[in-house]
Amino acid sequence: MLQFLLSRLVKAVLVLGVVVILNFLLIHAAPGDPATVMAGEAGAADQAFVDQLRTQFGLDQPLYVQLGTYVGHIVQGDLGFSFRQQRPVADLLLERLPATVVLTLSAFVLALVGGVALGLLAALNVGKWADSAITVVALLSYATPIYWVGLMLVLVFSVNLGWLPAFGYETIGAGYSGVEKLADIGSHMFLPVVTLGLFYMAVYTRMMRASALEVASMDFVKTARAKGQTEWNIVTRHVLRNAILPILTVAGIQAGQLIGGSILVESVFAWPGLGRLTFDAVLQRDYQVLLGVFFVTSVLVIAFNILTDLLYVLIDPRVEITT
Amino acid sequence: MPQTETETQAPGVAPPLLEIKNLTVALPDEAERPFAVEKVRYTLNPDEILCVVGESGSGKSVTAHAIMGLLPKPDLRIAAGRILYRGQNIVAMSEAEQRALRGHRIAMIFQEPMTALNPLMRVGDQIEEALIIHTDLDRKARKARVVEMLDAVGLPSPETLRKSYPFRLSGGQRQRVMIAMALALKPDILIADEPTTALDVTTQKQILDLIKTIQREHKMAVLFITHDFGVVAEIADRVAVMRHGRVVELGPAQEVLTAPKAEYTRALIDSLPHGRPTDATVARGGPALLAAEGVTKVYRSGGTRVSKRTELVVSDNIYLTIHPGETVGLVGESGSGKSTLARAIVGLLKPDGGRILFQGTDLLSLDRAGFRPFRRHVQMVFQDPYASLNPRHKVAEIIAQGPIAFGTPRAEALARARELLGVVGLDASAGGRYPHEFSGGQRQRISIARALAMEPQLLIADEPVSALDASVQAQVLDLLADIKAKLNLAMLFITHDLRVAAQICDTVGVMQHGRIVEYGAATEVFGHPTDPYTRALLDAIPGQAWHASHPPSGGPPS
Amino acid sequence: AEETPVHGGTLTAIIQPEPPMLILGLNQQAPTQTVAGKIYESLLTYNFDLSPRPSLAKSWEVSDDGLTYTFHLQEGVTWHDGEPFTSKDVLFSFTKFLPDTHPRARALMSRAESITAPDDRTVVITLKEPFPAFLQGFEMSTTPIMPAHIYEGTDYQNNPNNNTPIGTGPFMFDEWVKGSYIHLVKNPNYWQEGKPYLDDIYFKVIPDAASRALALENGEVMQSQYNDIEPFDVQRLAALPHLQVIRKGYEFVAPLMWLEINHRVEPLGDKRFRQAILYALDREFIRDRIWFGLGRVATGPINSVTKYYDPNVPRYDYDPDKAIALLDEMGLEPDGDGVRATVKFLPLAYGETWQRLAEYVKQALGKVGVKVVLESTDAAGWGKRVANWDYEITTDFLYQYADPSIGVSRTYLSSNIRQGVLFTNTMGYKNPEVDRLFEEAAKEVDPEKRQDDYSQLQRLIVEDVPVAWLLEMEFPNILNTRVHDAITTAIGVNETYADTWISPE
Amino acid sequence: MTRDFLLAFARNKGAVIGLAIVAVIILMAVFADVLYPQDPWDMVGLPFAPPMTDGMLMGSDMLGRDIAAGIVHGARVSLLIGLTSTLAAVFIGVLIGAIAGYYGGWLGDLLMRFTELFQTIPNFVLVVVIVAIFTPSLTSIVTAIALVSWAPLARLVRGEVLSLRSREFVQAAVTCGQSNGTIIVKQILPNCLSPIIVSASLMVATAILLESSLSFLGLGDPNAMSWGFMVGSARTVLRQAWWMSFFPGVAILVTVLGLNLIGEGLNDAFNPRLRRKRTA
Ligand SMILES: Nc1ncnc2c1ncn2[C@@H]1O[C@H](COP(=O)(O)OP(=O)(O)OP(=O)(O)O)[C@@H](O)[C@H]1O
Ligand SMILES: Nc1ncnc2c1ncn2[C@@H]1O[C@H](COP(=O)(O)OP(=O)(O)OP(=O)(O)O)[C@@H](O)[C@H]1O
Ligand SMILES: [Mg+2]
Ligand SMILES: [Mg+2]
Repeated sequence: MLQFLLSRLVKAVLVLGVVVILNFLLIHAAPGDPATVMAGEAGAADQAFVDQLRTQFGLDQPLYVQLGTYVGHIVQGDLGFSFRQQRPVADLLLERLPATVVLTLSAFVLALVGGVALGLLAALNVGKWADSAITVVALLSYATPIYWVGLMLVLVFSVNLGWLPAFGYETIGAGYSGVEKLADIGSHMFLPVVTLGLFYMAVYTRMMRASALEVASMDFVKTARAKGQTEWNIVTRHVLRNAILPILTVAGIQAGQLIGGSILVESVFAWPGLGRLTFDAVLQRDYQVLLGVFFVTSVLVIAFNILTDLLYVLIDPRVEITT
Repeated sequence: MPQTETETQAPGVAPPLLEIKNLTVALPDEAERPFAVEKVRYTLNPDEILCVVGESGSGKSVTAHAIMGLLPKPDLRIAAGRILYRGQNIVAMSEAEQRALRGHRIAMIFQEPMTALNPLMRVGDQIEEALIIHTDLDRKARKARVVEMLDAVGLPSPETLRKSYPFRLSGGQRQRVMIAMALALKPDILIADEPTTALDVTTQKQILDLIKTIQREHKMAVLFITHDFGVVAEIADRVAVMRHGRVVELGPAQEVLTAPKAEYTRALIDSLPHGRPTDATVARGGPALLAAEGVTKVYRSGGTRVSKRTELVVSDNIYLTIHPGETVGLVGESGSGKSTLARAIVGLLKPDGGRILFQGTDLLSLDRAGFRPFRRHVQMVFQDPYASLNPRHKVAEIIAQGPIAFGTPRAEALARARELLGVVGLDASAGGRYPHEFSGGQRQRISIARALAMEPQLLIADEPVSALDASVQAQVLDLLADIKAKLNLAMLFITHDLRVAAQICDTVGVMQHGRIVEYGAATEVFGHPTDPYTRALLDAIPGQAWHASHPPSGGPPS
Repeated sequence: AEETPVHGGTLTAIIQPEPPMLILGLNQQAPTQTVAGKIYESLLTYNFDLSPRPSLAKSWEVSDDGLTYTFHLQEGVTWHDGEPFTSKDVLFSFTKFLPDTHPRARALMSRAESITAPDDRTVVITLKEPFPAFLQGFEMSTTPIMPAHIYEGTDYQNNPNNNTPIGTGPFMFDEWVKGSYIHLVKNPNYWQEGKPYLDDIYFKVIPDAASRALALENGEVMQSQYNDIEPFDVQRLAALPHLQVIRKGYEFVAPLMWLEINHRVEPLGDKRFRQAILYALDREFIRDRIWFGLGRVATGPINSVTKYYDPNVPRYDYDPDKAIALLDEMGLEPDGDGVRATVKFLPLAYGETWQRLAEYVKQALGKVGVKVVLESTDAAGWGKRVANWDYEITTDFLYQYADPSIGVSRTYLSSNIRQGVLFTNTMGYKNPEVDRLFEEAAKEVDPEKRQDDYSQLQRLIVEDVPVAWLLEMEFPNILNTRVHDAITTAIGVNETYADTWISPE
Repeated sequence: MTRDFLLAFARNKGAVIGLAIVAVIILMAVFADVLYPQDPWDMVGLPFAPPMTDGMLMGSDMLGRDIAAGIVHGARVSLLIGLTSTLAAVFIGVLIGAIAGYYGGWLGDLLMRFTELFQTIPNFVLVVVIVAIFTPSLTSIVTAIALVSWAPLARLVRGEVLSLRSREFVQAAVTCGQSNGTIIVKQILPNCLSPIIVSASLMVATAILLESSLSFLGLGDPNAMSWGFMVGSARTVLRQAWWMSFFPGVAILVTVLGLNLIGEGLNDAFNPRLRRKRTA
């Protein structure tokens, strides 16, 4: 177990190393120079001012020195400075991180639980109308752009029906506390979580259906049946656990997509998380923030990966030896 | 409602435990035949072993599944007939009633020990599951019973084994767990669907002995499905022979085996390898065509920088010589390193040590380009006739590819390929078709033709018949013997079937754990084995007594 | 609002984006100005017509030769920490702090021969040569007065007191919850007796445009400014009974938007081509459809609210036929696809509205046979490319800072063609007559003569079309109707709000 | 085989529907200039016109551009980007996967670590970063999408090649003296064609979704009218004009759905085990 975690961490560091270098290369491949932008925004730009900025941010050093400094900074948790927002990127990201984690984690759980349940249901009723209905819905959700689902949900549930708030994280200045506050946040979370979760739920549903069908045709299920086990117990004790393994593997890999998807969902719902920050940064082409987001999402993905791997270890006794 | 049938029984005869009456199971519409089994009838009495034999797809398993009520739901359904357990029609029972029988009164073990156990559950829990379903024993009693059963099937330290996951057990151990599970509730009927096919001969023997012992002890009725007549001869009281979904012959084992009435049964028995050593003894004198000297191969695995690596010695200092025109057989159970040696000789893998001399040249010292000229002289026929032919290429092309790679003009090579098809007994027009359009035996002929296209001096045949039906197997063996005689080929013949080896080889090497433990003339090795392992292997051949007394002709039914 | 002001009440306003800091001398981004404008003060502020009015300077005199400016400071002014405010602070700000930190102030103060303080209440500035626009340089964003007792002799950027701004204004810094709000409270010792009226002000950070609109709608905030509210939402909000839209208050900056055209690229160097562009664009469409009615069609280089504006210039009303005639005259014949010329367009990367504008320009010019290829870039790339003249056509908008010699001439003077520097004459426009007139007007002390010069200039420049002026931009201040006297000067929401009051509900 | 394959494909109702959908989209893209000869960027009507006004089937957008024209012309962009980026990704993926699978060893290990890296890095974020930094254009978008899409295919191909490499017909080719290059190209790759085709068809769908997401965020090629751009530019006026985001969204949905259906149909048709099952 320890060794497993260790190897995961080594891998994580490797990935992050590449991300950091990629980041650095991208900044330098970018057209334009941060100093020019900042000067521009200050309303005037004489050369002295630009030069002063360049020195201040070390942009006049040779490239390898800059890479060294960059890596050094990242190691210390310094992800650079947003010239546009005039704040350290790390501060900006930290501020937004919790909202994103809450959103993606809820969506992840929803997608996983919903997908597994629906997929199983479809597999158990293979060929019947429930199966067809689930398959069609999953196919549709899978093919729909995530942001568009968000917009349409807003149109229906917020604009037309007025049931749920369309934007934001909580009612600003409503002064709720305790249960009220939770309910308020919950009602704000509902649409974004459903939007983000739906797509992945579709993915997991389809996979779970296939996986459950495959597992259901395996010999040990027949063995269980030959013991006289009831169908319900066969499903819960034998099929489910085995069928869920491939989904977990994919879920771990897909964590990256999920977090990518949160960019879209957050910008649709003005959810004050990393995705929203990314959207603003894209509009303003604030590379420092974009690269910071890239870094932090990579960290998140790795965290999700380790999480699913741990789940995997809990469920599958075989992995100890294979890692 | 269960309907009780009172059948008229001959007075004085104990009623059969299980009676199958005119069972017909329908196949889905597009299948090659309308019924998986048709009007099958046989009975099973207490305290007897009924063996069901027959070729693949003849409906053995479907019948068994029908008894268990485990037919795959939408695809197969019982169209007619009854299955009576102690006079009660299982077919008409409700699902709950069937469940109560299943595992409790009728238990079943399956062919594949690797997949028949839930990989995520401890084996003890899997056995216990049956007890939870059908008894109200408390926890402790159940535990005790599990341990008792594991002990009864001869598993070591049942107390700890109970807590293991299936992946930690060997195939034989898993099959024992399956048997323990099936026997946990002391059923009246045990159905065993090819329980030993996936196991090597020595393990197979242990399992067969175990089943027989337990059957005798508990006076159980056992329905034993197999396609191996040796196994039948070993354990059967009565035999049912099935073909195309029908029972073609049913009778006491002795009768069916020695004096088969049905034409089909006779053909089956005749096509079994006779296992008699060849008479023609080739002089082992003169310079060797191929000599392996001290070949060693070690597989290292788990070798990350951090974790310790495990080493598996699959070839341990092997010496072997093959003379022109000689057939050397390599036998030994699965995993003993036979294929490894073969692959080393044809240059598919590099051993860690030793020399392989072909007409005096050390093949191992050659690089890729240097090896190339020798490729012509050493050719290989692979185990699986389907896997060894590229499904995307036409047969003529497959055969011609080698010569083309060596510079023969394309047209010439293709013409030669057609000729070769004739040599292996296929129509020349076969060259224009794809491999999947041929039967297994025909495919193996194609791969032989491919090897011959290179005009080799040495032919390595790695289990060339193990994927084939008994009757087809016989044809291919005959073809090989024929060609060998015509072309004076030297051959290294690999198999795990000792009877096949005895029939075709001049010289035999017996392998165990990567070493050749016995090596000598076939007659010597099979007639007077000196190594204990060789003896154990020979002992494990099922149905020897029967084979000895009723030698099959060894030829295909013509 | 003829009612009498009432004391008390809390004003809530949107602030977007969140300012990086509140030390006005160190940062002059728009949100910083809005918040810090309540904390810091400058010598003067300006009426809507841009005439100066007292702030920290009670009165002032300009010598007849236009060289000497004497400011008399208010009595009894103290900093928020209780220290008295004196001419020493003004001197420190003008000679040390601002020249070090603030490009615009540095440029202004470099015109001074000497800056002295004869006594605690007087500051005298002598210029090297006459510069009548000098008096427009004393609002709080150009020359905020910083406390000498806190900054003198320190590293200004890293002064430990930078988290707690100390000014002389009517409101004092109380609390800043990053990402959420900034809280200012009433300064009880404010030098104007009885003011301010408000108890405190909350500036709320609401990053999302839709949420901002919602917050105004439901009364959660009472004020928005600049482009806090998307143009298309403004009309909807304006119709609500509890909200009012005030477009005044941006006269000082007077942003003017144009298509910047690189004269170095053929055929853009030809005056007729640029005129054709202007004819081909329906600027009323741009105002109504893209900016949803916010703005005025620009007539020339000077914003109509800036001083010395003259409406009497050649007009370029929407007329594609004229554009086509001009192109024909140039000999640009349409090819098989109807294309006469291809130009690249580099839009400002400031978001959707600007993108829509680019799309419109592309279509409108396409109609007269000028094929526009849109390029895409970010703010940094944009700045770099425009500053280095690596563009063909782009969009831009500049502030005019109340006087043509500050905010207008910089775009058209050939002496201000400076590669690598943004907001200069990046088009490469050269007209000796224009140069001469701008220089003359900058020094002209007589207002009438100055007006003449600028009128002449406007006619000259409009004839040349060095850039294609689109709109005089208007920003809507959306205020709750309970808020009174908020927008009272040309600097609008950046004003101190000493006079602002809220009527009870 | 091909006949069987076609039959199996044709029997799959979903696949046939998918094929029909995609065929319509392709026709739309091909004949865009016939259907809507004018430039989709042209402001042909009043802004904010609801569907079915002024002869505009789906209404107009905030600048008065005909939405239906945008949809028809947008099909070109979507298909172009979907196809080219998939081609590029398939090329990279097959190359890397085949080399890693066939040669194995440290080279294969290295390539697979590299591939895993690309699978771990959050795709969409990387695409956004790359396109933002290299400025949006058809080239940068295609490159970025290809760059993040090849990894799963490389793994798939590697797996296939790995198992095919030890298959006996490949070993037979080795013993017949064929060269590595010939073996990879002639023996191995034809046998992993079906999974490659299946993934490629699904990759086109994913690429179209990715492009639309980029455009939605304002990172599309500013000269190309695309569906994602239409939804993205209309989102701010969602309350006033639902149709501006509705129709282009439906267009994406239908296209991606069609491609997915085809992909699944191919998958089933290529898979002999499923081929039997489905017909049962
Ligand atoms: N689930 C199924 N769907 C369709 N056909 C089936 C199914 N299961 C079995 N069959 C068909 O039923 C027939 C009998 O199969 P069965 O499994 O009983 O053969 P078997 O005698 O056990 O052969 P083997 O020795 O290969 O196990 C075969 O033709 C087979 O193709
Ligand atoms: N590439 C490999 N890596 C690690 N171990 C291997 C590899 N190939 C084979 N082995 C192991 O080497 C041993 C010998 O394998 P080999 O294939 O030579 O056996 P065999 O005698 O041909 O068995 P069978 O009768 O099953 O074909 C086995 O235990 C096998 O698991
Ligand atoms: Mg069977
Ligand atoms: Mg082998």
